[in-house]
Amino acid sequence: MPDDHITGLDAATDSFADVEARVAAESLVVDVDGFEGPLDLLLTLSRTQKVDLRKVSILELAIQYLAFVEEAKRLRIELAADYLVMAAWLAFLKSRLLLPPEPGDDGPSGEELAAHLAFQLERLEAMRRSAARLMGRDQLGRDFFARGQTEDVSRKRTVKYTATVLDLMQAYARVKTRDDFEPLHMKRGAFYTMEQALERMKGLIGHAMEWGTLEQYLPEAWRLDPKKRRSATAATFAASLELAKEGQLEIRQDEMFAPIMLRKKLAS
Amino acid sequence: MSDKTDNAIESLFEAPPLAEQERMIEAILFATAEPMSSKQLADRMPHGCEVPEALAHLRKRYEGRGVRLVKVGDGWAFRTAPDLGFLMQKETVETRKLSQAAIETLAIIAYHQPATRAEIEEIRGVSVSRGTLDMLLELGWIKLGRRRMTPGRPVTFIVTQEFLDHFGLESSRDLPGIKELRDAGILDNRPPPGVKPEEEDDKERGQDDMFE
Amino acid sequence: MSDKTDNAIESLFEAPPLAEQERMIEAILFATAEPMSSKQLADRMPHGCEVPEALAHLRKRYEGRGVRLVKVGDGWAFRTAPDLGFLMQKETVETRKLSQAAIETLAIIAYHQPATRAEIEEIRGVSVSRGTLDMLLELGWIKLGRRRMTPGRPVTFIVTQEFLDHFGLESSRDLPGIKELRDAGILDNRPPPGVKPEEEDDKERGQDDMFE
Repeated sequence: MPDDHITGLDAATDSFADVEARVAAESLVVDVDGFEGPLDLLLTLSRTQKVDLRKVSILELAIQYLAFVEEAKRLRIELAADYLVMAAWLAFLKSRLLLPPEPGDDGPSGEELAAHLAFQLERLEAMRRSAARLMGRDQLGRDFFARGQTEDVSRKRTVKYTATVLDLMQAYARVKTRDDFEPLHMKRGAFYTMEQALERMKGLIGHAMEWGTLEQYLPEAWRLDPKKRRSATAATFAASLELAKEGQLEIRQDEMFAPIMLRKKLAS
Repeated sequence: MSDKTDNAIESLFEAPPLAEQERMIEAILFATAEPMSSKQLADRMPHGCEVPEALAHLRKRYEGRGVRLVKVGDGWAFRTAPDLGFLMQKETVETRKLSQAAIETLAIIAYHQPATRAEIEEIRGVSVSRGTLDMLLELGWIKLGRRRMTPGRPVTFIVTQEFLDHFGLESSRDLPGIKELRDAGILDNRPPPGVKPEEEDDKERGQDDMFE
Repeated sequence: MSDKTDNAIESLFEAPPLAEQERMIEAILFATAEPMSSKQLADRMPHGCEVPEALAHLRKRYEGRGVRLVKVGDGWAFRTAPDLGFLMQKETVETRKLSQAAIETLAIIAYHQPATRAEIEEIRGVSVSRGTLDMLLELGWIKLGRRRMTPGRPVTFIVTQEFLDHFGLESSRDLPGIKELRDAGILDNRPPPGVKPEEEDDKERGQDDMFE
C-alpha cells in the first residue's frame, strides 16, 4: 500500500531521500501488505505452505497467486504491471500443468517451467539469506575502524625543464624573422595622443597668465622631427580646444595662418 | 638513463634488512586509511625490497593485537580488531540504513558478478530502479565492469575494493556461503526454459521470426 | 543511578587483564582522529583499567617499530618513527617544456652573448620579464657575464657549460646561423618568396600598392 512507502521515506532524512523517492517512482515494486514484487509474494506464499521450495506445488502456488491478484484487483484498480505479467504467466503455467502437451508442440513443458520457477524462488531466497549474512558481518566504521590520524604524503615535485637544440634554433629563427611577416599595421611610434597633450597642458596652463603660442606647449622631444611635430601640434591643438570648452583657457588667432595664441582664462 | 646504469645504481644501494622493510611498511600503512597494494608499497620503498615477505611478517606480528593487518582485494591496510568495536562508539560513522532493494541488489552483484541489470532483475523478479544502482555506485561499493559481449553489449556491475574493505573481506571468494551456493548450482546462469543462452545468432533468428 | 549501584556493577565486572587493556588502548589510539589523554582513554574503557600502566606497556611494545606511541601535549598518539619520515614524501619529477619566452631569451643569449637585458628586449621586440631570466639562471643554463662598459654599466648574460652539455654543443659558436637554419628548413615560418625581410621599403611599397 502507498502508506508503506511513506513510512519508508520518513526514515530517509538526508540526500538519499531523493534516491529513495526515485526508487519508489521508477520501480514497479508494489508493497501490498508488506509484500514486495511478485516473487516476493510467491516466496511468502511458499513459506506459508511450509514445504521445501524444490518440492513446492507450483500449481497450488499459481492458484493462490492468481486468487490473490484477483482479490487485489477487486480492492484497487492499479496493480503493478509485474503482478499482471506474473499472473498471466502463471495462468499459462497452470494450463501447461493441467493439460497434456499438444503433439508437435516444441515449447517448454509445464514441468520445465515449473522447475525453473522453483529455481528462481530458491535463488531469490538464497540471495535474501546471503544479503542478510553480508549485512550481519562486521562493518568498517561500525565494528572495525581505519586509521583516524592519517598522515598526508607530502608530494615533493621537481620540475625538470627540457628543450632541444632544435627548439633553441627554431626560437631564434622565430625571433630573428618575426618582423618579416608581421601583419600589416601602422607604426605608432611617432604618434602623440590628445590624452598625452591634455595631460601636459593641464600642468602648464595654470601658469600662463600671458598670451603664448601653441608651439610653446609642444614637448621638446616632439619639435624637431617633422612627423612628430605634426602629430604633437594636432594633439595639442585638440587638447586646447577641449580645455577652452571646459573654460580653462582662451584661444586667439589674429589672422589666417597666424600663430595660435593661448592663455589661462582669467576670472571675469 | 639506460638499464645498465639503473642496475648499477640498484646494486650500489642494497635493500634494507627485512626487519627494516617491515618497519617501513608499518609506517606507511599506519599513515593512510586506504588499503595499499604491494606495488604501491614497493614504489614508496627503496629498491629491492621484498614487500610480500615483509607484509607476511608484519601480519603475523599484529595477530591478536588491537589492530590487525588485513588484506583487502589486492591491497593491505591496518584495521582495528572487530571485537573491540564496542570501544569506538565515538568513531562510528552513522551510515544510512540501506533499503531492502539496495541490499538485495548488492548481494546479487557480489555473488553473481559481473552482473547485468537484466540479470539482477531476473533474479529479484522485479525491475531494478536506476536509483538503487546509483546509490550503490555513489557509496563506492559497486562499479562498472566490462561490457557483456552479448547483443546490446550491456554494462555489467562488479563490487569494489571499498566493498571488500567495508565488509572485511579479503576477496569476493570469501563472501559468506558462496562456495555452498556455487556447489548447489544456485549461482548458475540458468536461463528460463525456451530461452537459449544469449548469443548473437539467437537474436538474429528471433528477429527473423518476427518478420516471417 | 546511585554510586552504590555503580560500585556494585564495578565489582560485578572485573577489569580486563592488562594485555587486553593494552589492545584496547592500541585500537582506540589507532582509530581516533585526535590524541587522547589518559583520562579520556579511561572514560572509554571498562571500569578499573590501569590506563597509565597499559600505556607504558604499549609504548614499550612499539619501541623501535615503524610507528611509535608518543605523548602530544597531555594526549597520546601514534606517530611515524622520525627516521622513516622520508617515506612520507613522494618525489615526482615532472618534465616540462620551456615557455616560448624562455626559449627565445635563451636563444638570443646563446647567439649574441654577452647580451644585456636591453639587447634581448630589442631583439625580441618585447620586454623580458625578470622571472624568465631568473628561471634560466636557476636552471644553470645562463650566468652573469662581465658588466658592459657603457652608461649604467648593465650586466650581461652568457650561456654556461651546463647549457652546452644539455644541448650537446661543443661551444655556442657551433649554433647554426639564420641562413643555415633557413637552408635546413628549420625556419618554419618562412617569409613569402621574393620578399626581402630586411628592407623596410618593400613593406611600405606594399602598402602604397593597396591604395592605388
